[in-house]
Amino acid sequence: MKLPKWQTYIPLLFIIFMFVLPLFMNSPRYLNLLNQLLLNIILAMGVYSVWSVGFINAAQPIFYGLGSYTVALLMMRAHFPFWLAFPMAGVIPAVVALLFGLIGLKMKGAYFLFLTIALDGLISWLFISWKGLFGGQLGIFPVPQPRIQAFGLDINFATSRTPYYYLALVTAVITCLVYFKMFNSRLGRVWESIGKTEDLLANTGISVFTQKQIALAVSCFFAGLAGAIWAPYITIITPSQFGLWQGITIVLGVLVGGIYSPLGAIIGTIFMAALNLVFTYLPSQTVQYQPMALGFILVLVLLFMPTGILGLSGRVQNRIKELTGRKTAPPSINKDDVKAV
Amino acid sequence: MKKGLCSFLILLLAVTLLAGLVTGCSSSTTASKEQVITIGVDTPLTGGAAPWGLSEMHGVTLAADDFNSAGGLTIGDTHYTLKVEALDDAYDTAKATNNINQMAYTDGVKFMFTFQTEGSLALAPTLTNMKILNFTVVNDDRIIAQPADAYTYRTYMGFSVQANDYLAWMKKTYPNDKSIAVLTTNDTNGNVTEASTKAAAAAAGLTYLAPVFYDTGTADFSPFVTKILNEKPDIILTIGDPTGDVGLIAKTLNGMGFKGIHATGIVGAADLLKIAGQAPIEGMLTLNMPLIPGGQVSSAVLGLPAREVAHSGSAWGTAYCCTWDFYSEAGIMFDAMKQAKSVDPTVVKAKIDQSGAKFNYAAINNGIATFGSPASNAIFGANGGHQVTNSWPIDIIKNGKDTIGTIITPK
Amino acid sequence: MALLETQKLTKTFIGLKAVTNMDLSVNKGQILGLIGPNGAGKTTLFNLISGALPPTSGKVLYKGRDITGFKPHILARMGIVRTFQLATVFQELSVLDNIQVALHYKSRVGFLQTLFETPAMAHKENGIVREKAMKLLNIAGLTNLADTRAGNLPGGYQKLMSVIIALAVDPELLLLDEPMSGLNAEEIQTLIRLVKTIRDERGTGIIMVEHNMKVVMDHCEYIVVINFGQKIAEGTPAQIASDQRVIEAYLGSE
Amino acid sequence: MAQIFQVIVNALSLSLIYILFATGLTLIMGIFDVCNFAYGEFVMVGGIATYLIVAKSGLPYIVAPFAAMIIVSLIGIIFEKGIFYPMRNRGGLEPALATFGSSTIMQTAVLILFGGMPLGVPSIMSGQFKIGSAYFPMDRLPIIIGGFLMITLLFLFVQKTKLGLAIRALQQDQDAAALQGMNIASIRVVVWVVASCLAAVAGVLLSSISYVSPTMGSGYLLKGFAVVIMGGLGSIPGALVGGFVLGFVDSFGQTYLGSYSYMFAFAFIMLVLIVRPQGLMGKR
Repeated sequence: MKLPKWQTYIPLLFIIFMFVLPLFMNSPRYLNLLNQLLLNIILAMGVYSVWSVGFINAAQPIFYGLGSYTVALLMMRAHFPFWLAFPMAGVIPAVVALLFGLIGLKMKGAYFLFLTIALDGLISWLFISWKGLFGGQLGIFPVPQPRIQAFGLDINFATSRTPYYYLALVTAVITCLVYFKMFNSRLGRVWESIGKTEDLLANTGISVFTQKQIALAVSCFFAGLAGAIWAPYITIITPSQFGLWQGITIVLGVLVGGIYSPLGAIIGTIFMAALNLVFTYLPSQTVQYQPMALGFILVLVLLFMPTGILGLSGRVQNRIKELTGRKTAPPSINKDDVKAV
Repeated sequence: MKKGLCSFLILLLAVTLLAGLVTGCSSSTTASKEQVITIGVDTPLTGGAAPWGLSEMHGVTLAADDFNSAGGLTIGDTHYTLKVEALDDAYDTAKATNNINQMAYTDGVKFMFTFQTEGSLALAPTLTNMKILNFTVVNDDRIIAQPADAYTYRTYMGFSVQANDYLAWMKKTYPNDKSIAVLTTNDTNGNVTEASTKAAAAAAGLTYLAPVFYDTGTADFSPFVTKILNEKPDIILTIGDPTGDVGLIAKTLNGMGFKGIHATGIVGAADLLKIAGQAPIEGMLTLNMPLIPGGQVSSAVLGLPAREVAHSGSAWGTAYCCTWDFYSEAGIMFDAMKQAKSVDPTVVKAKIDQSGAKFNYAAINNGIATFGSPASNAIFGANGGHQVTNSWPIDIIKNGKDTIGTIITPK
Repeated sequence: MALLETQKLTKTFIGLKAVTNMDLSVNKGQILGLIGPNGAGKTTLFNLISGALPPTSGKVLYKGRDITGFKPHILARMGIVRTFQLATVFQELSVLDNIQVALHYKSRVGFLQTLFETPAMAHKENGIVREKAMKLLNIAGLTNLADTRAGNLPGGYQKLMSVIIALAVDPELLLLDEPMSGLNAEEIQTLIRLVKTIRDERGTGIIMVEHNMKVVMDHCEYIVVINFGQKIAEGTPAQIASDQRVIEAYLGSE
Repeated sequence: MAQIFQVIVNALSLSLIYILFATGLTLIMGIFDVCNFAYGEFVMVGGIATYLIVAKSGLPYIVAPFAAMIIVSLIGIIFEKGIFYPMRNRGGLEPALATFGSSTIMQTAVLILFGGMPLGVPSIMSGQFKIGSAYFPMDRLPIIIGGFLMITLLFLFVQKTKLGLAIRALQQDQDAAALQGMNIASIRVVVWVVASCLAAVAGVLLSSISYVSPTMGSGYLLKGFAVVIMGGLGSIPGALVGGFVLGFVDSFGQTYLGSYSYMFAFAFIMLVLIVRPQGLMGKR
């Protein structure tokens, strides 16, 4: 599909838009919402990439938590500067993911899902029981906040939410660049084929297992980085923040956006954040019905909009074209081509 | 695919602008003779902790209604009334921080009630900076260990404050029972309870046996009860456990032949009766306020269940466990406003911090609440002023009904 | 030396012997036909050779090297490639992308390279791969359909593509699992031409499981007949055609 | 020594609870290859029915299972016709997520209608008897009898009836079954009704020893999955064996290792899966 040239600049414009956003939406409340949105986008991209190789990782929040604990402990116990602890917070979840993958990725989808649930329990149990290191149920408080003093700059993360926003934005942009580059490459084609035609893929010399390992490890690496931003941001981390169902809302976002493209993951996550924002403006009497509304959205999207918002917008465009007489034909074989063989 | 993105971005921009518009409108209030003060409540209205959150929302709302119908507050020629705005956090850290931020920054709330542990802890410094008075019910004692000028107060007597009196009373009332063991959830709540009981047992001269923790969501308590009975305790404490768990524990203890004392927290005998039946709960100790006429229960809380149903409409038509408790706690804040004759959080805070100040604790006739009592100072030292101590009952269940054993009033 | 040799290859599923003491050998440039009634163990044998199943006992030798129990992707890298009865192509991808995915291993682009290659490098590399893929499509005469979604192609074309996909891996030994099933006469001719071209140009050894007796008799140089997991006959098409045991196995002994 | 005896008695009744929960789950997971995250809510609806009939209306206990079976079966049929059948060609993950959404809807609906406080249901039997130094609570007796009865009935149904044969054929291969001229759509409904009845009875029995609340089923769901996966997807003997293994591991773990000992159980299941990826009684 050829696009007009100006449309290829939309992502760039969007990134610039996000960079200047704090200039006119600088209330801590909105920065807080945007920050959480960016962290969720990082997690959603990970969920999408693991999904693309055929699995649901229900333990995504626990890898996020692992990143949080890593950064907090490295800063508080080993006195690492934040900027050294930050990448480590990605590496450790990735290593745990690789070890877990040795068992889990050899299983079928449902078993993998179950094993990630078990892994989630296992690591939370570690957080809760190893009180000396992880602080048990009370967690770690207060997590020190980073401060940059260089080149005449003094950026104190403790006094403003804006530096966190930019840190999260840069991390999210890097994450998205990595994934978009990945999924637009030939390797991306390979990933999309995993889970559907695995035997055939193996038969062309590709180690499907290695590719799955990479997908899982990379998603957990970025989840860890997101966690590393969350820990000093919220200043208190406890095991209960990284429960199973936090992951479900991420999966829900990916689904609503459209599970057949990484862009859908981003759009769905933004949609969910917008929905939550709308919910806060509704009267408190409706609050009980909100989980129900989410449940209905989930079921209806799965039943009637399997391609999510992204697919819907395509369908709407097709419909408009039909109405205006410019019909777009579904992809089909050209009879003449077939005869020519 | 990219076209989808394009139209989506336009939509997003529209939503952003709309959100800005809405907030812009809501912040424009004009000074007049009639002023409405917004009381913000961040609490779990959905999910597993919803029974408590709904109780809190109803309790605070009904207390505000009573404040208004009692004439509100008139300062100079301005008449102030209260309005409650409740937000749901589903007991999730991210949602709680969002809600508290929204109330503080966008809605300009100056008086707040918070529930969620991590959110309350993380935002306590912000609330102090913004001079927003916050009453919280977080069970985690680190909420008290804030700087002395912190604007966050705990209006819930964590078991840390009650334990000494509770255990001392048991020791006095049941002199033959000498050992105590805790059976509680393995979460923040349970761990805090366990630590408090251990200290109080030493003070009361009871033998403290190894505690048993269970996972939240347990439905078969036999293994845990087997474990705790193996230590042969005279008293088993299940304080802080959810109502359903206490009922099942009572049933299981009875089934395994436990003859000692089963003491628990704010749990109604009526609820226990439905779950466990009469025999297992006979003689249990609770900290509940029996909502039956007579005794020392104030008439203010007796009518709460009916009012709650009327207030919430049919969809909410259930009286939850501890509305009376939240009602009384909210009453402390509103009484402080009345006593300070001000709706300025700094002035109200000064009143609360004033040594020897006593506030009305609505649930009990002539009940009082105070901050920085000798009891809370003994536990929290210099920060004791951020912990409330109020009148509270110890009940004994007789014939399936709560009967007040004693009322403990802070000194 | 034989290209591939199996020695006393045996596979037992809980109590059931699927393949018993199978000795088989195929040479470079030879087309070996593998025939037998349904459930005779042909596909199991294929799975054993291509690494999809580990054998219970016995050995597989490839160019004299013991490759028993190797994983399919390792075998594919060594030059042993198979096609499948079902799920023959990447349904969701275009015809061209199908071949490009198949060329992926040969082009050796890993995750980190994908991340760090510049757009220019990617463009150049993509160009090379694309060219290779088009060349392969040309062999099968599928160039016109390069941009069609593979799942939309008729069955015959998908079968053709699956052979091309296998070809993209540069096989020295090609295992074809019922390649002719579901094809019409014309398509069969095309596919046979393709297979013979591969054999003649590259000297690839080919093992073909096939039910179409005419194809097997006309085009295979050597035929092995199995039944109940055991080899019951082997030889040239002429020898097999007159073998009493084969006729019994197919028609049943009365 | 006395304690070990008590632990074994505890383990027996715990195992039966797990087994009751897992049999219906394994039936659905084995045939449709889909995790039904709303199964816990099926059980919960069974509990709600018991509450309404026994605690609210004061009708005899025997009415409860039958009413519960009818109500839960209706819900099961709605699930089949509304979610699983339309999504039958969409892999396992998407229907699983749809059941997750439905579970949220059902939980919220019950929370709104009945509130979040535990709803008490009287026990079918009460009291206890002493075996040596161990106590056996009588309220567990119906669980054990009911559990064994349900499993026997299910086993007979699947093994001895024509419909059971059809279900087994469906479990082996849906396409082949369709080729044999079976009416797949109606057999699928039968499977749902059977699984729903199992859930309903589990709900009745569970609520009699515990209490009814919106989340009463979801607490057991993970354990149910654990039993199903350990036993082997779709295997009824597997659910039996898996339930006993998990019940004993849990009971001993909780008594001797304390809370979160279910992690010990999970580690055990991981080991089982490494050795036998198809589960204890599953077929490859």
